[in-house]
Amino acid sequence: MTELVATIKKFLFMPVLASEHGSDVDHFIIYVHLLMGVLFVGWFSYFLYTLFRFSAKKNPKADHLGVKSHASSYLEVVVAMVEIALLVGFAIPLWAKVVDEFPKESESTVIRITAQQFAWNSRYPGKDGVFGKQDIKLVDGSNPMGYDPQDAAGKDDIVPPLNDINVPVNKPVIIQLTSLDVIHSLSIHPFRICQDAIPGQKIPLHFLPNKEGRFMITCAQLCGNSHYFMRGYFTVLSQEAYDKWMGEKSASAGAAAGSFE
Amino acid sequence: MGDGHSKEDIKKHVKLYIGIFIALLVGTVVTVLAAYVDLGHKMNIALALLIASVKAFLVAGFFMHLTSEKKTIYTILACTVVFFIGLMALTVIAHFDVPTIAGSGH
Amino acid sequence: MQHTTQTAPHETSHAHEHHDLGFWRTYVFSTDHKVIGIQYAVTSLAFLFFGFCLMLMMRWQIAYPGQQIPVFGKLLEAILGETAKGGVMSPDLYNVFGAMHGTIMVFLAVVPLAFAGFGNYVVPLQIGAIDMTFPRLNMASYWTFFLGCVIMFFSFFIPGGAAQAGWTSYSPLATTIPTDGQTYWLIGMVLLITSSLLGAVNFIATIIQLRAPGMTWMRLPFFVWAQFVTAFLLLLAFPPLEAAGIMQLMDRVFHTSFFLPTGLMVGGQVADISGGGSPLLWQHLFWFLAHPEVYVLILPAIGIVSEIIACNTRKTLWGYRSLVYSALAIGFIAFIVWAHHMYLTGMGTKISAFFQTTTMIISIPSVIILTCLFITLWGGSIRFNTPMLFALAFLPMFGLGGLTGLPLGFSFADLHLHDTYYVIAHFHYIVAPGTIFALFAGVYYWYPKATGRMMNEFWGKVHFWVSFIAMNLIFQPMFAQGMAGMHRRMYDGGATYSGVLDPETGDVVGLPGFIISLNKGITHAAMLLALAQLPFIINFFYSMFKGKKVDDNPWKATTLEWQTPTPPPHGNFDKHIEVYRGPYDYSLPGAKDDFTPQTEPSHK
Amino acid sequence: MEVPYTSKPRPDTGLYNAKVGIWLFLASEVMLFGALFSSYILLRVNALEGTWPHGLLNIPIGTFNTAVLITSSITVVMAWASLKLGQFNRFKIYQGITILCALAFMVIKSVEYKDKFTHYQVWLKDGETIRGHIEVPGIEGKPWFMTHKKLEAMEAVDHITIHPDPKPHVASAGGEAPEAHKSENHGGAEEHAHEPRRIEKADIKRLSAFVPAHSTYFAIYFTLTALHALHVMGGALVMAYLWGPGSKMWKTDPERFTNRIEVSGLFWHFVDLVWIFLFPVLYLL
Ligand code: HEA
Ligand code: HEA
Ligand code: CUA
Ligand SMILES: [Cu+2]
Repeated sequence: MTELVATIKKFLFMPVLASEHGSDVDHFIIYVHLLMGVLFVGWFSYFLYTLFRFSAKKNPKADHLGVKSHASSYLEVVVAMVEIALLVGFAIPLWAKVVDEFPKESESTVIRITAQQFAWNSRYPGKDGVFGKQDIKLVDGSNPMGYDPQDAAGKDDIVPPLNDINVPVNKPVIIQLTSLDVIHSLSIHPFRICQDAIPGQKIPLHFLPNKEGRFMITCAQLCGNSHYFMRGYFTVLSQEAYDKWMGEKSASAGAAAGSFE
Repeated sequence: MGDGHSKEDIKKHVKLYIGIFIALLVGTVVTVLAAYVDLGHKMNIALALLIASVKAFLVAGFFMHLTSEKKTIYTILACTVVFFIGLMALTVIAHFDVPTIAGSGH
Repeated sequence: MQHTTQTAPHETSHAHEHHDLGFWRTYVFSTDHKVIGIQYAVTSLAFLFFGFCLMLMMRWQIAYPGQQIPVFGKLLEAILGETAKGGVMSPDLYNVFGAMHGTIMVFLAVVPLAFAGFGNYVVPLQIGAIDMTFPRLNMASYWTFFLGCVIMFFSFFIPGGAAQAGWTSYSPLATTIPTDGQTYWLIGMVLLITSSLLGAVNFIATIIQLRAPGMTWMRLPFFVWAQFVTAFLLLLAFPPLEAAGIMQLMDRVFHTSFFLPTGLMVGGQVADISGGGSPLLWQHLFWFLAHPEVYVLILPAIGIVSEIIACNTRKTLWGYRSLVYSALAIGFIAFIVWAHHMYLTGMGTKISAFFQTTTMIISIPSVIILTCLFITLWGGSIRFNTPMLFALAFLPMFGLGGLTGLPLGFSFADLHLHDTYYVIAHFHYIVAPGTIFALFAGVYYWYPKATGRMMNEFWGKVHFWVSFIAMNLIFQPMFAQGMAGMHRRMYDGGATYSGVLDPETGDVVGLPGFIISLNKGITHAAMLLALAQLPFIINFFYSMFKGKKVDDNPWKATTLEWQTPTPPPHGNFDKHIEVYRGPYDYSLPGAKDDFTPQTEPSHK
Repeated sequence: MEVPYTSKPRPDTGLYNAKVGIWLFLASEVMLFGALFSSYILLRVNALEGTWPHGLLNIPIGTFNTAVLITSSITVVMAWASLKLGQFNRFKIYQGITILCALAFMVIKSVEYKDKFTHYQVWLKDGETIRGHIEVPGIEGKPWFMTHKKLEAMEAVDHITIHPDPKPHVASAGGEAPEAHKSENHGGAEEHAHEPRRIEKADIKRLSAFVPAHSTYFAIYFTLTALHALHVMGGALVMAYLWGPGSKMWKTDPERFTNRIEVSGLFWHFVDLVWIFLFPVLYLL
């Protein structure tokens, strides 16, 4: 089965896979497509056959009622059953896992990602593992996210350059996602994640990256005239490489955290 | 079935209409008074909406003759009410049912 | 017909009346449902064509980013100036065209054609009524629609151009764009919605009140049922969007914050607003309309296809009752699935489980409908004329579009597919080779009723085959693009997100080049599709004057619209109409012809 | 050719056309106002603490206006009943009163609107907010539609004077007291609430009249009441037509005329019904 799935994925041009739940997504998509394929091929062959068999040339006199049995009802019931099975057996529990079962924050890489026209800001809590305090009252043009410059917890927060986000491999990632201006959407296909970034709301999402590499962030929601250009990079590093990167960034932390480009 | 619109019926109805008119005025005064009494925020809201619903029932039921309308009209309005409740309820529920990180209080 | 009471004197009297009205009242400010139907149809066909032209220019930009649009580029620059400098589309203009393609296709082309156009012309005829219940309201509905169209069209030429936040007009983007296009869009929408509401009231009242004697509910042609359900969808789903439109208009004009949250930044500055609004509120209200709206796009099409299939297989529709109940079920459930467009806005388990479930439930009646239509073919004597070819093609095309709705309906699969070209392919399979084909079928089918002449069969078949091939060449590759992760609404067709070399490892990051190169093929197929429309357009006008003349019932059909003179006069019927049987009595055993009109008494 | 069932009901449905039409139209109106009510609820539960104002509307006026509408509602059925009884002159009187009530409602509503447009809230940079009437140097009387932006643009002005409001009395407001009275750092403010206060322009963070842009509360208040007022005006126009030139039909087709009065009455009752909910929801809660 797995082999079949792999072949189908190639055939469907699905992008590389770099997260744990991603393989569930792929399997699920492929099972649904198998169902669709069976239905389509079945009905389509029937369809072509009737066109051929019952053309006016071949069958000059129509039968008023046509099919008398109600066998098709069974087919409809079967379709419904398969849909219910997919729904109850897979779709709902898998979704629950994605939105409910968050890993412990202490064992994860926690990042705040804030979208803006047309770039991705990120912020790491630094050594203390705590983000600086935010207050809506402090929001202004020079401090768009309203971080409190006085707060001690915020002093060691790390703010890497725009559009460049790094995480270590095989460690859960928790992202707290929001936006400054309009709705954007954080879509990273190799991880099979996609989440709208909505101003005024902070939405958490999590996944486990299990493959090193450099992946692209796509903005999946129309956000203005440069929407098509809002790309970013999400890099999964080995733990060592990540620690090294983190070290470099921490050195310059205090300066960066308070101010925003 | 007579649809209750003969002259005799109408004369009877007129009395009913006047009764309802008075009930509506009383209802208005009661809502206003109730708003000045502190029953707790939630209770105040519930009471005000309850009175409004009673008034609405009186207007719709009698002034608009909905207590004795035809099936077609009932069907149309029943669908409307269902969809209206669906719109309101689902929107509000969706607002509260959002992913949260368990325990960390976000 | 032996049974009918003759009312010939009456005939002449209203023919007389007809003359008294003069040109303006007869053809322009007419209250006759047939004239209004044709007005709707012609206006919306023009917009269908216009919407397609916008898309052709966009497709050029997607396939050849930054290159001058051939032929039309200079023209575009001459008309629009800066945004089309050098005949190249700017990102702003791309967004304008995208938003307006969606808006025009949905609200100015397909709905007015399928619902108002065909509905107005055919429904009163099929139920044996002399007109709509409220003829003057009907006229008001058309002219409100027309005004809405004018405003939408005009908005292209104001500074900054038309709306550019997608047909979905999500706030805050739609609210904070500084140009006025969105304001025009909102005013236009309010007018279009008002027009639809008037139309919907009229349709429902007509079907409830004006059915001819003997025309019971279960004797209604399925097309009438489809229109009936559609009218309810419009009646009850549109008002929330009207409310939302008014609120967004308030946000734009009076600087309120219905859809704008506290602390919003606009252009790098904190917005000078009170805040406290909710961007998701707009989405709820928008999709509360827009999901039922998609069934508004498909139900009339299914109705048209059913009529044509019954007539051209020369047999009754299989499972008429299931069809009716399925249409009603779709109409009902359509109101509670809307948030499947919002799975990724941050949705918890319970509410997403609810919407996934209703989404799956609503696919069942669609399966039933398609199954019934497929089974109808069995045992038929199929005539492959042009309307039938389009109607037959509708079935697998709708099937393909519908089936690809299933993975989207699961939030978990939507994680990968949301807002990719997979979605674009999903719904275009339903609305383009689906609905548009059904509409073509309807045009070819009822054209002889409206004009007394046939459209040319040969050119009709050319139109069909080339369109059929081109449509599939356009939309099939989009599934692959979507699966590969290519997103919609990309000015450069996704080039920014493709084939970038990682500076360190040299690996390619992003979409494979092959996926991007498909864009070119799609664009060429779209041009082929455009070419394929030429025979249709010429055929349409040429046949009006030179087409083969036909009698009142050229297809030998059973429903009432074929029991009138051709074209039907003001007042529709020249005889008393009484209905004795169901709508599809074709090939009745023992009958003298292979069709038995609804007006034929049942006792032999 | 006449469309059938314009005056006599169709036997199987028991309804005449216009009645089906009006109920369908009202069904869509339910969804229109329903969507706005849903928005109201969502905006309210969404509001950050202390940002949903209470008790800013004039309750006595609102109550009176409610009574006016209720009165018009009874006269409108009485007008219909009079026609049913064949008393055309009584119909004229009742219908006349209804139209007058509609006018009265509109006049009162305009006065209320005008009040709001000249009533202000000022948010200061230190977090305090004050509500009341303002004076701006160089402007005669109460300024209309003043905004922070306009004030900034007036270079000659360096301060404004505000006459703060007394505290509102509605109980339901108790849950979230208006911020002006909450802020502790101005301890003395309560006792001196009525005394005019000078406010430096530089201290102002935001300033808005009670206009839609003031807050989501006023936004929805104005949207709902203005939409409702449009309905009142539309209804009044139709009823005035039926009272005046349209009433000629009584002579030619009394049954159809009575139907028209019933239908316009149904619309009018719906307008009343909407107000029955608007009043507590906007004024009292
Ligand atoms: C007429 C239009 C129409 C119709 C009928 C449908 C029908 C369906 N749609 Fe679609 N949809 C759209 C128009 C339509 N949609 C549009 C316009 C969008 C995008 C909007 C935007 O974002 O801009 C969209 C987007 C959309 C999404 C959101 C995707 C996203 O943004 O991520 C979803 C998710 O659930 C969805 C699901 C469905 C489902 C489950 C159906 C079901 O009702 C389908 C049921 C049908 C079947 C199941 C077919 C059964 C057929 C057979 C069994 C026979 C097969 C035989 C042969 C093939 C020969 N649609
Ligand atoms: C009913 C709806 C409808 C219809 C019919 C179509 C039809 C088509 N659409 Fe459209 N499309 C949308 C609704 C529709 N679309 C929507 C809602 C969007 C999303 C917008 C957004 O992102 O906000 C979209 C987006 C969209 C995109 C994605 C753009 C992007 O994301 O950047 C693309 C890309 O190729 C596309 C292509 C096409 C094509 C090639 C057709 C073709 O099938 C067109 C075929 C048209 C014809 C064949 C015209 C025939 C008419 C005549 C011949 C007239 C004759 C006249 C007389 C006789 C008088 N569409
Ligand atoms: Cu950000 Cu699109
Ligand atoms: Cu949908």
